[in-house]
Parts: sequence; C-alpha cells; structure tokens
Amino acid sequence: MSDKTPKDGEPGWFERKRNIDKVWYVLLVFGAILTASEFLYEHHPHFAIEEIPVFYEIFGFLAFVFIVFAGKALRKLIMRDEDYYDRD
Amino acid sequence: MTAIDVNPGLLMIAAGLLACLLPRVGRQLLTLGTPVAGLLLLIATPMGALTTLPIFGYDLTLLRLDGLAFPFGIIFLIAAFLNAIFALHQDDRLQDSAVMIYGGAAVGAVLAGDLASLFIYWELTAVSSVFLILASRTERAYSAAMRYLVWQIGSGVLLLAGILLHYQETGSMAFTTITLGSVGSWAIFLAFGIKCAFPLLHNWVQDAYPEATITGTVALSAFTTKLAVYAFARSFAGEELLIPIGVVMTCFPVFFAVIENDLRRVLAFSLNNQLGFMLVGIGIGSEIAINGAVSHAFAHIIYKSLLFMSMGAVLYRTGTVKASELGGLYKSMPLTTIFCIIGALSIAGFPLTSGFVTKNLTLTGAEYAGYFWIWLLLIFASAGVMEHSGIKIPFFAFFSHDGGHRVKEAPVNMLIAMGIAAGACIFIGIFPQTLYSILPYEVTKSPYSVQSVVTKTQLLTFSIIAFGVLIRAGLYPKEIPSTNLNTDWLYRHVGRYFVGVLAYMARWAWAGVCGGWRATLGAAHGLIRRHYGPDGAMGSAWPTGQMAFWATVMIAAYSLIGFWYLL
Amino acid sequence: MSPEQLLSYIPLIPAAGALVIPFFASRPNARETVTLATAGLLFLAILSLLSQFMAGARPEVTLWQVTPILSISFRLEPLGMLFACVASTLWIVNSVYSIGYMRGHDEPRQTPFYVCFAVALAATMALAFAANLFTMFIFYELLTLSTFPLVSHSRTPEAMRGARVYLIMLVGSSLLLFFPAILLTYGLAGTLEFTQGGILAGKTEGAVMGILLGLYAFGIGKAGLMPGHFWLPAAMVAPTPVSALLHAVAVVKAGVFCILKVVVYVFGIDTLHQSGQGEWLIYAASFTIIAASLVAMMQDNLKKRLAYSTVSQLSYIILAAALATSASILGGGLQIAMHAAGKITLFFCAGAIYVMAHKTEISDMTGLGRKMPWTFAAFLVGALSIIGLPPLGGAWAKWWIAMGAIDSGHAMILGVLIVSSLLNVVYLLPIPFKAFFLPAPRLQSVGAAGVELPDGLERKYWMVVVPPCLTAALCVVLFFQVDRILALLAPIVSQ
Amino acid sequence: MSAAPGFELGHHLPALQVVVPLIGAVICAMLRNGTLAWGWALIVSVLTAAISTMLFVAVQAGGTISYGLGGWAPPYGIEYRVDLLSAFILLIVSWAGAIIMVYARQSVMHEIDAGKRAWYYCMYLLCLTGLLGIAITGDAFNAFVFMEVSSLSMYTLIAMGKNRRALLSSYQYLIMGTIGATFYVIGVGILFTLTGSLNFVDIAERLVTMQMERPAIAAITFLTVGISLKLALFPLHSWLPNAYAYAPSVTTSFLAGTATKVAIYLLMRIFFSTFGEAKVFEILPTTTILVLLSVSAMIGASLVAVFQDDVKRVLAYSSVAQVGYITLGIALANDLGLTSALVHIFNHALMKTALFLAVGAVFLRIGSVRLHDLDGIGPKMPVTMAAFALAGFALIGTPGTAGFVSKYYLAAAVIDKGWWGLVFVIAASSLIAVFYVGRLLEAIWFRAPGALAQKASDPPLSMLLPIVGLSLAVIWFGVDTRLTVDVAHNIATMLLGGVK
Repeated sequence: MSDKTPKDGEPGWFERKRNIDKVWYVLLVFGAILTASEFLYEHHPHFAIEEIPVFYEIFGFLAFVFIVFAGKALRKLIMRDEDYYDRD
Repeated sequence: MTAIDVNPGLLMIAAGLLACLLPRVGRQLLTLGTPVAGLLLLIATPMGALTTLPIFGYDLTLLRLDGLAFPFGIIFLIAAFLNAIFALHQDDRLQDSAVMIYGGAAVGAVLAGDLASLFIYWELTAVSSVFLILASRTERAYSAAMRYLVWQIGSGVLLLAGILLHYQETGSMAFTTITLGSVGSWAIFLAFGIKCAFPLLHNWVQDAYPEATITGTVALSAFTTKLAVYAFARSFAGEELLIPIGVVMTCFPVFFAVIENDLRRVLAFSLNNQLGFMLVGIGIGSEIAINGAVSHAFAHIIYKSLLFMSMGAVLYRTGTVKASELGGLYKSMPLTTIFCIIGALSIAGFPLTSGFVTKNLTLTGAEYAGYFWIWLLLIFASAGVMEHSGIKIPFFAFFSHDGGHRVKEAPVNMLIAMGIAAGACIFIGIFPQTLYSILPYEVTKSPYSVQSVVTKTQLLTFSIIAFGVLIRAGLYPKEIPSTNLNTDWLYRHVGRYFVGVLAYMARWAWAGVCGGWRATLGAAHGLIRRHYGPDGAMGSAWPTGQMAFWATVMIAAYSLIGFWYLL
Repeated sequence: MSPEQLLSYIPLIPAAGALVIPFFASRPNARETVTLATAGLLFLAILSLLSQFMAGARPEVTLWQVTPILSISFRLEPLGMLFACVASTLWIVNSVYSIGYMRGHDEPRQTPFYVCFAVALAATMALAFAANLFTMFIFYELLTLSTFPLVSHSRTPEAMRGARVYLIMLVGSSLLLFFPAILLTYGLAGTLEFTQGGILAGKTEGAVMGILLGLYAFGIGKAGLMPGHFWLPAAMVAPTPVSALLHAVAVVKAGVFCILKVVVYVFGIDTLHQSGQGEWLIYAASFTIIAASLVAMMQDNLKKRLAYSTVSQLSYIILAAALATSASILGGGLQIAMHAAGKITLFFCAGAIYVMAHKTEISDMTGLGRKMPWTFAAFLVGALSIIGLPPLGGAWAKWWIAMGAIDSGHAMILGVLIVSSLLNVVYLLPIPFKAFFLPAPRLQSVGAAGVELPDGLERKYWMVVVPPCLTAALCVVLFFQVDRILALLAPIVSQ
Repeated sequence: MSAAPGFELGHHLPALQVVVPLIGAVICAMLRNGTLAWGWALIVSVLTAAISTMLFVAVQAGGTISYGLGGWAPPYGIEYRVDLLSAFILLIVSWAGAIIMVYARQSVMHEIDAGKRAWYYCMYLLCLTGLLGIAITGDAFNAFVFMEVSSLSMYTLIAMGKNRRALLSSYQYLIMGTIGATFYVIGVGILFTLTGSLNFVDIAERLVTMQMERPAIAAITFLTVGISLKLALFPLHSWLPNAYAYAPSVTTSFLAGTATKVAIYLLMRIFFSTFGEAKVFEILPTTTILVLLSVSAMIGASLVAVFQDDVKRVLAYSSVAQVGYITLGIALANDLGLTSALVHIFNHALMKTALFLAVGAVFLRIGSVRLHDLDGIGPKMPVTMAAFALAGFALIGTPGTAGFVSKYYLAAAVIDKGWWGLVFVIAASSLIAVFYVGRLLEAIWFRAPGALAQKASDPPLSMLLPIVGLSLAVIWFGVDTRLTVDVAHNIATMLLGGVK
C-alpha cells in the first residue's frame, strides 16, 4: 500500500473477491484452532454455564446474531428520515 | 501554598484563558506544553497532598491527591495532550482555549476535595465544552448545543441543590463517600447520573457529540462522562443500585449502534456502553472491581479518543462520517485505517490491547462477587462492543464497498496523535502492570491467564465469524441514511408539540391577562368618563336651579336627620 | 471627614452635580466632564465611607426633624452600604456608556438627561442610607419622579405611554399600599425607625403581619412582584443607559432593597420566619420567578426580554426576603450586587448593539458576533452570571438563597431555582450563541441604512463597548471577592 | 400687650386689621389711575399683612385678644376677638392678599379694561376687608355683614373677567352665595332667639346649659348648609368651577387662596367654639354626614378634574376635592384631624395660589388656558412652569412638599380614629390627583410646543417672584413643619378644649 492515492476504477486489494475469501477462510481456520485449544488447558469456571463445551463460541456467535436481528427489528420501530428533526 | 501544591487543573484553566489572547504559535505551545507541565506537576505532588482555602465559612479543599484521583488526573492530562496534538492543524482560538479550560476543569474537579469546588468545576466543564459543539457553526450544532447545555447545567444545578441539602443534613462539604438515602444524596446521585448518561438520561451524548467539531468530539469523549465516573467512584463506590444501571447501559446502546448510520454517533453509543462497564465495577465496589472501573476509564479514554480521532480524520478528509457514504478508505488513508483497527480491537478487548487488561478486571470483579446474570450480560455486551465498535466502525469506514472518496491521508499531526494513542493501547495491553501500578488498589493477578485469553478470543472471534456469515448471506442490515429515534424524541418532537401547545396556551393566557386587564381598565375609564367627564352628570356645569335644589336637599336632609336623632 | 459628615454629604454630591450640569448645556464636553467628575467624586466618597464602615463606623444623622415623629435621617447599615457601593460604582461605568450612547445615537435633550440622571442617583443614595420608613418613602418617590423624564426621554407617543404606565404603577402602588403600610406600621409599632431585629417584633402577629407584608411587597412596586411588574417592560422605551443603570441597578434594586430592609429592620428576620406569615410571599415570588422567565422567552425584543428577566431575577430577592433566614437574606443582599453587575452588562450590550447595528430584535442579531465580538462576549459573561454559573458572581447569590430555602424548610424551592436556571439558559444564551456561531442571513447582515455593517465598529464606538466589558469583568471579580461582600453584610444577620 | 412705644397703635391692631383695608378701599375708589390704584392697594395690603403678622405674634405670645368695638363691652357691643385660630386665618388671608397684589399689576393690565382697573383694586381691598372681618369678628351677625361685604365685592371681581361667561358665573355665584348667606343669617337668627346673644363666646356660654332641642338643631342645620355653600362642600360646590374658570386670573387666585378658607374658619368657629364639639359631633351624626360628603368630594371632584380640558377648571375641581380633605379632618373631630385640616388650609392656600398665579402668567402670555394650548410650554416658560410643577407635586401630596404633610396628618388622624378604609380613600384620591396633575405636567413638559406655546416666555419679574416664592414656600413648609403643624396643633387643642 503506497501513499499515493489509488487510481479510480482499479479495485483495491480488499475489493477482490479472491482476497476477501482468503481472509474469510483464515478467520474460519483461526476459529477452529481456538475451539480446539479449549481442550488443551485447565478450566477454572466461575459459573456453571462456562462448563458447557464451546460456550464462548456459541454465546459470541448467537449474541452477535441476536444483536443484529434485534437491531433490524428496532429499525422498524424507530427509523425515520434523515431530516426528521429538521422538518417543521 | 507552595508551588508544588497547585491544582494542575487551575494551571490548565489559566493557560486556557491566556491562550485566547495569543497568536497561533503561542497558543499551540501552550496547548502542548501545559498538559505536560500539569503531568509533571501532578507526578511531583506527593500522595495525600492537601491544600485548603477557607472561604465564606467553608474550607475549600483546592487539592486533594489520593489513589483514586491520581489515575484520573493523569489520564485527563494525557487526553488533553493528545487532543492538543490532534488539533495542531487547525487555527481556532476559541476551541484551543475551550479545550484547555474544559480539560482543566475536569482535572480540577478530580483533584478537588470538597463539593463546593466540585460544583464549580462541574459547571465549568459544561460551559466550556459547549463551545466545542457550537464551533461547528451550523444550525444543527447550535440546536444540539443548546440541548446539551440544558442537560449539563441541569445536572449542575441539581448537584448544587443536592450539595446544599447534603450539607444541611451532614454539616459536611467533603467530597467523599455519600450514602444514598436522603433527598440530597439522591439529587447528587442523579446529577452525577445525568453527566454519566444514565439510561433515559443518556441521550444528550448521542445528540451532541456527533455535532461537535472534529477535534471537539475527541475532547468531549474524554472528559465529561469520565468525570462523572470518577465522581461515582468517589462518592458511591459499592452502591449496588449502580450495578443494574450499569448493566442496562452496557446492553441497550448496542442495538441502537447497529442501525446507526452516523459513525461518530455509533461511537457515542459505544461510549455509553463502555460507561456501563465502569459503573458496574463501581457498583460492585470490591477492590478489584474499582480497579477495573478506574483502569477501564483510563484505557477507555485513550482508545475512545483514538476512535473519535480516526473518525475525525475521515470527516476532515471526506466531509462525512455516514456509513452509507463511506467505504474503501483503506486505500487512501491506510495509516488511519490501521490506527482505527487498533482502537477497535482495544475497545473490543482483544488480548494484547488495553481493553483486554482493563475489562478483565471488571469481569473478574463480577465473577468474584458471584453476580452470574451481571457477568453474563457483560459478556453479551462485549459481543455487542465487538459488533458496533470492533467491526462496524472500521469495516464501513475503511472497507465495505468503495464510497468513491479519493482523498489524502490524514494530516501529520493527526497521525501522530493517533499513533501515540494506538501505541498506548498496545503498550498497556502488553505491559498492564504500568497501568495497574497507579490504580487505587494493588493488583496482584496478571490478566493474562490462558483461560481468559482463550475464552475472550473465542467470544470475539466467533462474533466476527457471525458477522462474516451474516454479511455473506446478505442478512446484515444495510446502512441507510436515517434518523433513529431516541429519548430525545420526547423533547425534540413530542416536546416540541407539547411546548408549542404550552406556548400557545401561555400566549393565550398572557394575552387574556393583558387583554382582560386592558378591557377592565378601559371599561372603568369609560364608566368614569361617562359620569365624571365634561358631559357627565358630575362634570358638567350645573344650572343654577339644580344648585339651589341641592341646597334645599341638604337643608332638608340635615333637618330630618337631626330631628330624627333627637327623637 | 467624619462618617457622619460623609453620610449627610454623599447624597448632595450628585444633587450638586445636577445643579451644575445645566450651566454647561451648550458645551457638551464640559457637561460630560461634570457628570464624570461627579460620579468619580461620589465613588471616592462612598469608598471613604466604606473604609470607615468596615472599621466599624455606624454613623447616624438626622438631617431634619420634620415633625416630632417624622424625620429625614440617615443611618449607615450593611444593606445600604452595599447598595450605595453598587449604585455608585456602576454609575461611573454607566456615565461613560451614556456619553457613548447618547452621542453615538445623536439623542436630543442631553442636558436634562444628565441632570435627571444625577437627581436619580442622589435619590438612590439617600434611599440607601434611609434610617426610617419616612425617609425611605420620600426618596422612593423622588426616585420615581426623577426617572420619569428619563423614561419618556424620546417623547414619542409610545414613550409617553410607557412612561405613563411607569409613573402610574409606581406612584399608584406606593400611594395605595406602601403609604398605608407605613402608617399601619406606625400604628402597630409606634415608631418608624429601622431597628436591628425589627420594630414589629413582639408587636403584632398572625394575619395582620401577613397583610402588612403584602402591603409592602406589592406597595413597593419597584420590586416588580407579579402582577405589579408591568411598569418594567413598559419602561423599556427609555434610552438604554437608563434601562441599564436604573432598571438594572438603581430603580428596581431600590425596590427589592426596600423590601429587604423592611423585612430585616421592620419585621425582623426571626419574627417573620417564626410567624410563618411570609409563606404566601415565597410562593408569589416563586411564581414570578418562573412566569416572568416564561414570558421572557416569548419576547423577541431584546430589552423587553431583559426586562422580564429582571422581573424574574428580582423575585429571587423577594424570595430571599420571604424565606427570612440568615442565609437567604445574605443571598438576597448578594443578589443585589451580583444581578446588578450581570444585568447592567446585558443592557449595555443591548444598547451597544443598537448604537452600532440599529438592531433591537433578537432574531435580527444572528451572526452579528463577528462584527462585534467584545460586545457579545461581554453579553455571554453577563448571561452566565445571571444564570448563576461559576466562576461568576451570580452563582454565590443563588447558592445562598438555595441555602436559605433549605434552612427555612422549603427544600422544594430548590426546584424553582433549578427550573429558573434552565429557563435562563434557554432565553439568554441563544443570543450570544446565535450571534457568534450562526452565519448571518444575507438580508440581516446589513444595517439600518441598507449597507453591510462595516468592520471596526467596536473601535469607533468604544465608549459603548468598554463599559460592558468592564462590568463583565466585574462579574468575575465578584465571584472571587464574595468574601468581602459577605463580610460587609454579615452584621445584618448577627443579632 | 407689651409696653412698647407703639403701645397705643398696638392696642388697636384688631380694629386696624379691618379698618386699614376698608379705608384703603374707599380711597382706592377715588383714584382713577389703575397703576396708582395698584400702588395704593399694594401698600394697603402689605400693611394689612404686617398687621396680621403682628397680631399673630401677639396672640401666640399673649393669648386671645378681645377688642370691644365702639366702646361697648362684649357681649353687648361688637367684639373683635383674635384667638389663635383667627390669627392663623388672618395671617393666611392677608398674606395671600399681599402676595397676589404684588403679582396683580401686569395681570390686571392685561385682563381688565383700563377704566375699570382702579375700581377693581377697590373691590379687591373691599373683599379683603370682608374676609378679614369674618375671621376677626366675635359677633355672629357682624360675621354675616362681613360675609356680604366680601361676597358682593367678590361677585364684582369675578364679573370683571373678559370672558362673557364670567358674568353668568358671577351671577350664579351671587345666587348661591346669597342663598348661603341667607341660610347663615337664618341660623344666626334662631340662635339669637334661643340665647338672646349674637356673640359667639356668649352664645356658647348660654348654650352649655341648654339641651339640644329642635331650634338648636335647626340653627346648626342652617348654619352648616349655609357655610357649606360658601366653602363649596360637595354637592354644593357647583358654583365654584365656573367662578374660578371665568374670573380674571388675579381674582381666581385670591378666591382660591382665601374665600373658601375663611368659610371653613367660620364652620370651625360654629362647630367647635359655639356649639362645642360634644353637641355637634356626639349627639348628632355630623361626623358620618361630613365624612360621606368629604369622601365624595375627594373622589368625585378629583375624577371630574381628570377629564377637564381647561386648566383653571382642573384646578377648580381639585379645589373642591381639597376642601374635602379639610372637611374630612374637621369631621373626624379629633386632635390630629383638626390639625390636618388647619395645616391643609394653610398648605392648600399656598399651593393653589401658586398654581393659579402660574396659570395667570400663562394666560398673560398666550391668552388661553386650554390644556391643548399649553402643550410644550414648559421649556418656553421654564421658571413659571417649574414652580407650577412643584405646586402640582404638592397637590398630589408628594413627600417633601407641603401637600404631603397635610395628607400625612389626615391619614394619621383617620388611623387614630381606627377607620382604616379611609386611608385607602385618601390614597386613592391622591392617585387620582396623580392623574390630573400628571396630565397637566405631561402636556406642559413633555409635548412638542404648539403654535401658541411657541411664543410664550416667562412673565415679568413682578409676577414671577410671587409664583416662585409661593412654590418655594410649598417645599419649605413640606420640610419645615414647625410653624404650620405646631400652630395647627395648638389651635386644635384649643378648639377641642371645648367651650370655656
């Protein structure tokens, strides 16, 4: 990446489908490694729920999905035009 | 009072006042130099230092340094310094001055030992900071500034009322632990709460911060709310009510952040959520939890400044921070992108960043105290932080689809400021002991246990994977130019009609009062004129006969009355 | 000079000035020199008196024993000392400002203007020193009469109407209520002399006291307690220096000063407080505080808005008097000084804007800040002081009044103070904020003559710009010097 | 009396008090030249004033002076009896006469035809004689004679006005005055039949032993109503505004300052020295009646004054109202009330004379006293109008002026009596005064000058001096109340001491 501003029309590194896929797979692999590592150390759970296998993975995933969908639902309720307050 | 016992806040304020008289270079020297001088002064001040000034029957404690005040003082001065660097590109007398006074007031409040001084600084932060919003010089900013000011000054006068009630009750002006119970203590609690953006009292943050200037928002994000956190830590540590409040604060902004289009407003929601973590820590009140809150505030100021700086840089270059208009900036502003990602990772709490080492303390505090649901919700909120600050900010600003902005990298001074902040985030992440050493209580445990590193990484990584899944499936909500309603709807929309109706009624009543008054006077005037005017019975010249008649009447009346009395 | 001599000569200084001024009618510079010299001399005399006062002097003089009962007497006590200090200090600033305003605006009849001004000041001084109700009443009326020509200065039909309302309301209330109140007081107490602890102490109780308080509160119409406040907005037809000094300092302050003095020296703080007869006045004052603020919000004319703001702020002092505790009385005393400094600043600015840009309506002032930064900066400082924010003088007044409210068991009055402060924010701050931070709409960026306002206005009309800056600075100074004022006032509450 | 060289002359002061102006009038009638007549009248009136002053000093020092006229000892002969009350009234009347005479020359030259001027001065002196006579005589019938002397000459003085309506006003006044005098003389007649005496003191002594029977009540009735007509007590005031408005300026001033005051004196004499306070006020509901009438005057006449467009009429109605203040003080029949009444007699004479003199000066300059014509005249006649303003303030009762002193005492008297409501009536009446005086002052000082006013200027010194002097006196007696209040208080004590 250079300091020069890229030319128009030339897609950046992150805009190529191939690269994005690369990132995505790296991420998945990293996730898999993390999940595997769970079984390699001694657990000191404070709460019972932590004893559920892959609790953090599931919780993180579901929490995220829940937040996004809840947000979508919320939009129906509270979203207004951009100039909502500027109108008189 | 020896030189060493000066409250560095006063130094900043004085410099701020001086700054508005100086030319640009002098001002810049001052904005950069004074925080450094303040830091040196603060570090040189021995712990336990106390300066009191008797005035109008009270002892004002101008300087009181202890373990709690010290880290806040340090970080406020650092924030002021960072902000000074970040603002070097601009030549704005007013903002330079206001930021210094604002920061100085925050430092002053932290180091003040009595409630009267606290009140003074409290109001000073409100008044000085409003200029950072006004300085945008737009109608929107002006309106937001007025709303902001009403909230802030409302907090101030409520604080004043609370202080006086508290004083009457306890006879003490000391700024120290207050037990919730009396009216006064509740007023103080609420006053702090407004400034700390309690749920339902929070909206001024999201309302005003995004309207402030590029540099102004950075300063705003650092001082006001964290001053409130300090005040809570000082006065209401261990107050259990703060725990549910804090938890609600961590959770509910994340939903709003998801759908918010203005990225600075997203950060403002995120600010709210972070404050929740701190309040939970304070509410738990154990040594570790307090440490967690304080350290979290410390780290938070840095990475939140960093994030606001990066968004500021984007705004500076592209003229917008709307997610729907941005994207692909990593090509034009690579360094900014990197710094922003570091900030995002920090706020999300990845290992090796400052967020990890500080949030960990709070979570540990919750774990130790056995608050399961609290803990669970905090974990949930952490995933939420990952969503809006960790992913949304960098993704939509710098990646996503290309917004078509072909701009230059941020100015050098901004890059330096961001670089320092990013460095600090990582430095604290790697060497947490440096931060731990200045916390109020001793920290014995390293945050880097295998378990905590692994579990937190799992949580965050799978959040990112969820993001990937959603976005590849096309389920992630699009960024839409929009206004999302919030509690400010109550006073900006409903309130407007309400005020409209009220004003109409007031006008009507007023006109009624004035008109009624006038009509009464007019009627009285007419009546009097009819009888006493030149043509009235009393006012006209009587003919002689009428005069004689009256003379007779009088004789008759006198006689009758006289005789009657005699009988 | 002995304090007794000073006390009797001080009101004569402006009176003498008033006599000398007409001789220089044809030479404006000499005439204004006389005004300034008189103001300066008065200030020095007050300073000298103040130093002796602080050293413990409590001079008393009886100038004239009109009848065995009635006398024109002066006695120096803390409230009067404070009031005299405030009025004389601000007169100097105001004189400079008047010159700038009257000349900048090419006003007619300048000689009578300065004469009446000096007479009003003489009346104010005498009022401040009044040792009994009779003396107070006499100079109260003189003040009304001497300011009538000032209010009606422009002689337009509108000005005459306003001045008529002004006169009738003030004289009417004083005749119908204040005068009977004095007589009733004499009937009950057998004396009219102001006495520490109150002359009514132990002389009456119950409803009579409440009624008497009502007669005073509404009879002293200058205090502007609603619904007797109409005269103040009506008086805004006066030239701004008049509005500034008289309607921010001398006249309205004379009203609340009288009420404070009556409460302290006629009723007695403790007597009134224990009787509970001041209760209704607390609510009447609170109502005025809030209602006047609301009405102020509706005004687009700057001076009208300031007038209603004054009505609201004055009721703080009435509230303080009604609360009748040591702290509240101190707060009321402070408010006299603090509000004077703050409000005169605002009026000065209003006048300066009028002189420089010919604007009277707030909606026309958007964007003017760049052309007249000092003026609006001073306005901002004054406004912040009125709101009661530190580090400006106004904060202490509210602090002590709030304290008094708590002491007297009326904690909910704090709510009134809070709401009032917020309302102040809402109706005062938009003025400087819009002037500074919003662009001037195209049409409004031009002055009365249809040309764009030139630069350097403030340098040209410095005589109307420097005074508000000075008084704004005074607001800051007062914050830090509050100890001195409190020390001055302390004797009234110590038995 | 003291054994000073002027012993003989001093002994005859009471007689001289009346005789000097009487002879002066006769001589004046023989003078043809107006200016000469004025000079003579001035000398006479000043001499009269000097005599009254000496009398006043003498009475104050040595108590009541009784002077038997024509060698007959009272009660059979006519007695001139100068007590403090008489001396006080004499002082007011004669000084008013003298001061107005200083002023008169220019004004009379302007308003009276050259041929009639000497005649005018003659009438003036004659009127003065009558008024002084009423005040000095101790004989009820003699008082009637003097009443007629003063009234007849007053009718002439009024009728000499240039305005055609002056004649009509004079005629009305004549009728009402005659009715009043007739009632008076009827009252005196009844008294004479009852007691067989005409001497006030003698009557009083005889009445003490008598019950209040119907004849006595009839006597009081006729006397009161008769005198009420003379003093223009509401509702018998109606002759006054026209008389004041259309008479020549000098006449108006003289009338306003003296005539009603002397009538009030007579009323007090009848009430307090003859019948005695106990009979009049305790047996009969005089207080109630008088208070009602006074209050009606104070409010009603004041209200009328507000709407008048002729300045002299404004002031005339104001006089009716001010008489209400005085009769209210009398009606209260207590020490403070009488004090206030007496003080107000003095103060009102001062200020009303000043006001009318000032108005006369305006008439001299612009030939009109319509309010509209006075617009903006203040700056053109600054000294006159400043004096007018001062006297106007006094009329309102502004503190620091004489008017305040009287009102203060009246209010105090009302409170002394416990009648709180009346305090508000007094205040309300003062407030209405603010309106009618304010209206005048606003036109004079705060309006743009009209065509007539443009040409105005201060009058000659001879007119200016009395105006300024009187208005300054208004202030002086507002601040220094030693003379007025102390004397009034002494008189009140004397009158309430009852019939000796």
